[in-house]
Amino acid sequence: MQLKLSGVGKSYGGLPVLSDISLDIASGEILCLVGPSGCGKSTLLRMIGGLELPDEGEILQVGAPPEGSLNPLTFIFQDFALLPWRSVAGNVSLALESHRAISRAERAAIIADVLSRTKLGDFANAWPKQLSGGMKQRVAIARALAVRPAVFLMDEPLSALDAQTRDILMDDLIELWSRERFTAVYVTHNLQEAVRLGHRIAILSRRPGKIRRIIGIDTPIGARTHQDPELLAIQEELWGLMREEAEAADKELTHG
Amino acid sequence: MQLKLSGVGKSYGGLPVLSDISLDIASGEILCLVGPSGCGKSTLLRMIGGLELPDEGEILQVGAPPEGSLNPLTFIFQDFALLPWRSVAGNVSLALESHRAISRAERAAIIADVLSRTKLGDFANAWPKQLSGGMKQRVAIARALAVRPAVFLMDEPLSALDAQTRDILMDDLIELWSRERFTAVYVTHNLQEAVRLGHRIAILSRRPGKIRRIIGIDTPIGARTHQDPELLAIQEELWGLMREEAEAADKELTHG
Amino acid sequence: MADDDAQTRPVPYRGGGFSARPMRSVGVLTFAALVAVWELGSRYGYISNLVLPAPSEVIEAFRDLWVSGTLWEHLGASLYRLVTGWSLGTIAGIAVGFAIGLFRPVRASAGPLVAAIFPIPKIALLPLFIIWFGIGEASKVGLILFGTFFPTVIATYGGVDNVDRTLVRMGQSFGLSRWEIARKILFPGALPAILSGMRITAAIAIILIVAAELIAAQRGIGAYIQMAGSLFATDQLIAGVLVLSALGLTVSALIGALELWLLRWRA
Amino acid sequence: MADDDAQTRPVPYRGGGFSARPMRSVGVLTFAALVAVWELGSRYGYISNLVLPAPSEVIEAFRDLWVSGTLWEHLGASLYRLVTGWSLGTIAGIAVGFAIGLFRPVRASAGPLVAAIFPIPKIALLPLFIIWFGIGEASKVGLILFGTFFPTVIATYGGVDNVDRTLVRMGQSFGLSRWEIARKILFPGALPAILSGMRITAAIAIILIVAAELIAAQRGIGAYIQMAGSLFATDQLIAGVLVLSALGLTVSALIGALELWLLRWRA
Amino acid sequence: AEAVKIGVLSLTSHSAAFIAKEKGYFEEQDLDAELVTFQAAGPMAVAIASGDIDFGVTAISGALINLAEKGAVKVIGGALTEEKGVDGQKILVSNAAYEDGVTTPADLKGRSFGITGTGSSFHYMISQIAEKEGYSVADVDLKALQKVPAIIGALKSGQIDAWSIVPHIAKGLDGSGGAKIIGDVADYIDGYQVTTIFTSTRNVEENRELVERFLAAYSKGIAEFNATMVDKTEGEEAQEATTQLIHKYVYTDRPYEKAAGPIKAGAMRLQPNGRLNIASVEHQLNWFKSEGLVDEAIELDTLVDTSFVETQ
Ligand SMILES: Nc1ncnc2c1ncn2[C@@H]1O[C@H](COP(=O)(O)OP(=O)(O)OP(=O)(O)O)[C@@H](O)[C@H]1O
Ligand SMILES: Nc1ncnc2c1ncn2[C@@H]1O[C@H](COP(=O)(O)OP(=O)(O)OP(=O)(O)O)[C@@H](O)[C@H]1O
Ligand SMILES: [Mg+2]
Ligand SMILES: [Mg+2]
Repeated sequence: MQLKLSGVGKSYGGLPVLSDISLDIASGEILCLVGPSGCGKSTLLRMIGGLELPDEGEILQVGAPPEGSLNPLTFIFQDFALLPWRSVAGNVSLALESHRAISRAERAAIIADVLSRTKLGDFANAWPKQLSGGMKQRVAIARALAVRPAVFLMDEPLSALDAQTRDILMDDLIELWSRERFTAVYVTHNLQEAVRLGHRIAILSRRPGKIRRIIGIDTPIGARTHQDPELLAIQEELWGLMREEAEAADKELTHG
Repeated sequence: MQLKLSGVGKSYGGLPVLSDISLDIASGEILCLVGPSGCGKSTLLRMIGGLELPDEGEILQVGAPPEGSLNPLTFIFQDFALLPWRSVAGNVSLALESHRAISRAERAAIIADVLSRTKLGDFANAWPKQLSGGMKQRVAIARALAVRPAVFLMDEPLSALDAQTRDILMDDLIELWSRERFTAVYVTHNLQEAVRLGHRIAILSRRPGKIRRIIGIDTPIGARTHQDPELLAIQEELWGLMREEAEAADKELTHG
Repeated sequence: MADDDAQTRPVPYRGGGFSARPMRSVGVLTFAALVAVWELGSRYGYISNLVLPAPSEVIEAFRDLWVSGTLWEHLGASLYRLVTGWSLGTIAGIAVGFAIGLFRPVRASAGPLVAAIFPIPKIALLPLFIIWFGIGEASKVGLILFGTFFPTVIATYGGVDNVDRTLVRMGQSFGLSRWEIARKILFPGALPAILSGMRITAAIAIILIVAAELIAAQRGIGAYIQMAGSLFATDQLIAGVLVLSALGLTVSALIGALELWLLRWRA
Repeated sequence: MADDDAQTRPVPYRGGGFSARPMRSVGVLTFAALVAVWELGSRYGYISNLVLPAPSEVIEAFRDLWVSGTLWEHLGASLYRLVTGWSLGTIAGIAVGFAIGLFRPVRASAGPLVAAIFPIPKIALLPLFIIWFGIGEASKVGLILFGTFFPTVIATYGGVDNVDRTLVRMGQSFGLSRWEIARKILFPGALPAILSGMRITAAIAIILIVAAELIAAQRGIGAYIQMAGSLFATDQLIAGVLVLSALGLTVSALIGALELWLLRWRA
Repeated sequence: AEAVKIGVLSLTSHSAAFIAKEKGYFEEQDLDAELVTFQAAGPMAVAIASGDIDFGVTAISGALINLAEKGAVKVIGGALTEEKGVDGQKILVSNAAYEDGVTTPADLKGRSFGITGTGSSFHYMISQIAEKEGYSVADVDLKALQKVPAIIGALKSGQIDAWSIVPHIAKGLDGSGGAKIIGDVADYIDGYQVTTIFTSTRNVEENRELVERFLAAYSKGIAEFNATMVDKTEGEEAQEATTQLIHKYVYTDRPYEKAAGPIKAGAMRLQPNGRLNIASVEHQLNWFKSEGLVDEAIELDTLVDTSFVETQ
């Protein structure tokens, strides 16, 4: 299954937030979205996931979702979005309960499987409050894996974590992709993340967000390292493109 | 003014948090402290700043603080610690008001000076709520500059900011140091920050925190770049030293 | 390719809803409709006016109160008690609350005492207040003072306790004295809690004034309501209750305005 | 070097203080000391028992209540009214609160109505309830029902409104139906607010029972207090007030236990 | 002139105070009297104890006795008395109860009865009625409604079955069809000392002379009231004049034409010179003890100082 955006635009109460976004996202591709604060990255992701309707243009899914996919477009949120009143297993279960076709036993099997794949096997009965940020995001990833999505929609999934945990989870994500070859739209502020994880990186301009540039990276994701000079050069280039806008966005007064 | 720690240890309610920390911090040097979550970095910094008393050992200041220093040991906090009910100028003013020797006019002059040095001149009357995170931390830096400290004590000053803002502020800090050559103890989780800003990097082990290694970097701070292979190698080395412990710390259940 | 085209469709929309945005005009309309139905029901005899007077009768009763000037007498009497009792209780409460918040020995001794007396329903103490302070103004003012004092103490020291400790530590790290920290950090930090305590104590004061005036008063909105009740004059009764609600809303609006201004720094 | 040595000193300590940790034992001690002073003051005539009975007299009065069995009669009567009125008011309030929280048309019409009636001091409606429901049980239970209903509605829909909208969006993103979102996300998310609403309505119910029993009740803690007041029996009065406070504390402890269990997932 | 505050209720039975005030009898005794109006008798005793007023005239209540025990107040004289043959307090039932067969005081068993509060005079009266009729007050469902107007409302609307009250109110209710009179309290209580005059213990002990002056002025008011309103020996004009005077305090919310009737009808004899029926007082005290409303140990002299007026 692929996604095809053409001429997508969105305004909130007269304020244009995104305009004329056209993108194709191929199957198995990770597309990173970067851009200054408030440029509409989250809004675009919500529209792709069907949580919001575009005012202009259309967002199409091309081709059938893979067989057995319970929720083709699945989000992973920055703040994890775990239900604090459910255990780790309960949170994963939430995504499965509404599917009548899955029996109790099947559900338990799926839960056990995704928890082990995200190294959470020992924490099935823990409350979210007992987990560190990194563990919480792992639960969210497990929950997403449970519904066998065609596309992951990730909105700054690592930005609430501290630097070291971020590094650890980044490696986990790369490992996961290498195994599962999922499709993903990955929103981030972190250019290092973008160059390590993206097949292509789309840079949005300040509000109203437009696509300024799309950069492709050829190095296979599994082969990328921290010190790869090519990646570092791309990162510098991206930073050069964005720095001025990021500085300006930072200096904006909020609430007038 | 230099700092000399010898055999410092600390426990909270019987739980040892730090043990046998000995360190010398030379004038004009930036010492970075890295280590896994909960290893006692913040506690150590608080003890250095006189906000907490060590249970064992002693923390000495050697030599007189530079003339005109109003507050030799000055903190910059992770969450900025701005008074939300004071304007930007008011927050800077707070640090000066308790010094009777400074007249009203002098105070206004100092405030104007530090705000312009931190590029906040236009925001003197803004409320903290109107500022982005990066701007807030600039205000905290301005406030710290206002009291002409001998040593800056910084506890993850950038970790509450997004990746891009972090980059911008990091550059500002480097610029500031190049001009003022302040002494600093800089706590961080971010190894990239550590290798860009530290003359020396002290790595603490898991709780009870001990010094595992101290790595010196010879490249002058002003001359360091993102792509410097030497720095990247040191960063990898640090990561190698810490990864396992960081992973273990991440997996710890809190509150039992 | 044909197959592909068949499978190409917009991503399904599944968001929206669960919004808390109000629809103000509908509210006003519902209200107006309700009053109209009530009035018509009363006029055409579907609603016995023994049980519920028509809105027009309530308005008439209110007009009587207004025109005869007794409204101001009653309101004046109630307001005097409210303002005196509430102000004294609030001032004393803030003072004691701060003492508890700042000084550990005070907290240790006064804290549990306050915690023990706080949950006593003050209204039950009314007979005691009459015994202590007689049947005049003192017992009524005293009841309100007493009723506002404890919640204010608790709100105040709760507010002081909840001031972000990093701010305190920041103050210490810049060498501020204890007194400066109390004045410049703890007081403004506790202000939101104190103000929202005031909202609650204002409501409590109005409840207590009603209770106090139910028992022994000739003047006052509570006394008026009680009199109307014992004379089965539902129109006057409801008029009195509406006056009280208006009083409550006014006080709450005033505190709201004060909050808006004093706490304009809040996000 | 000598100069350097002279300048070498430990960094000055400037932290500490401003801690909110309680000193429990001191509290108990203060309390005991206070009661002892009060008792001695009464015994030796420094405190007139016209103003305040000695603690021993209060205990004696309580013993009488206990031994004669009237305590249970009074408590039973009050509890019946409290439990009936409070349960009905709470159930109805949660239902209406949820309807307001979930359905915009309901919010638009019922919301403002609730907001308008909420600030009326319910105690002022007592005479009206007596007119409507007579002087029997109905008016007392009705007053409590009415008094608990509105705060519950407001707490419930406030709780629903405050459920983190990302959780709702998460639910939608996994294709959950509206009903599933209401049941699995909004209800548990609103539970803390509903429970803390219950704490408040329990306190309100106890206040209202006192007011309700002022009128035409032979049994009930409120009636007992009122009787003691009209007989000028301060010892019985204080004994009755203490029974009420104990009731309040018990209810609050029960709700606390319920919270602890139902909300054990909370950080 | 010495300032004194006198607690009164807006009832014809308090007319002696109104007359003494209006006719200047207090001034004759060099007293600057202020009348303080109460809604109910109960708080009046409290007000003496708290020093809000100096003298009061009400029924003997539990509060009064308890306050006397605590050394705050003392009864010093009598006012209203019930006598067989003289029009006195009536027993009333609601129309609904009447139709339901409650036509004599004997039928009150198991019925509800309005009182202002526990230990009030109404409580005493129903107890005595019950005792004489051979049942216990525990068989009556007492409804404490705090205030007289509330009881009237409850009786009219049939929320309570019965009540006892001074004759003019009773007759007014009976006459307007609001309730039915079914008996006289005087048939159940011998020489009932309905109301008494009382003051603070401090006045009795430290200011006897003031108390005596007050009683002298009050007695003059009593004498004039009895002469013009009860015995009517002074002629119609005098009765009319006194009625007008009383109307300044009683039924003020009605025009004089409507108030005159009830005021005249409500005139009951007050004890000349504040004479006190000590036997009745003792009987009442014993009843309070037996009901457990006051301490068993209270003696009659704790409650009454008999040195000011004649007793019988
Ligand atoms: N529901 C909404 N109603 C009104 N305005 C909205 C809404 N959601 C977002 N906006 C506005 O749209 C703009 C873009 O928001 P969005 O969250 O998509 O930005 P973003 O690129 O994700 O920013 P960030 O990097 O800070 O997460 C912002 O100005 C925001 O205030
Ligand atoms: N005031 C205190 N009372 C009791 N325990 C404390 C206190 N402050 C810190 N601790 C404990 O001491 C340990 C070290 O805390 P500290 O905050 O210094 O760690 P850290 O290295 O700064 O961690 P992080 O990287 O998460 O900021 C932790 O286990 C913490 O729970
Ligand atoms: Mg975003
Ligand atoms: Mg820390």
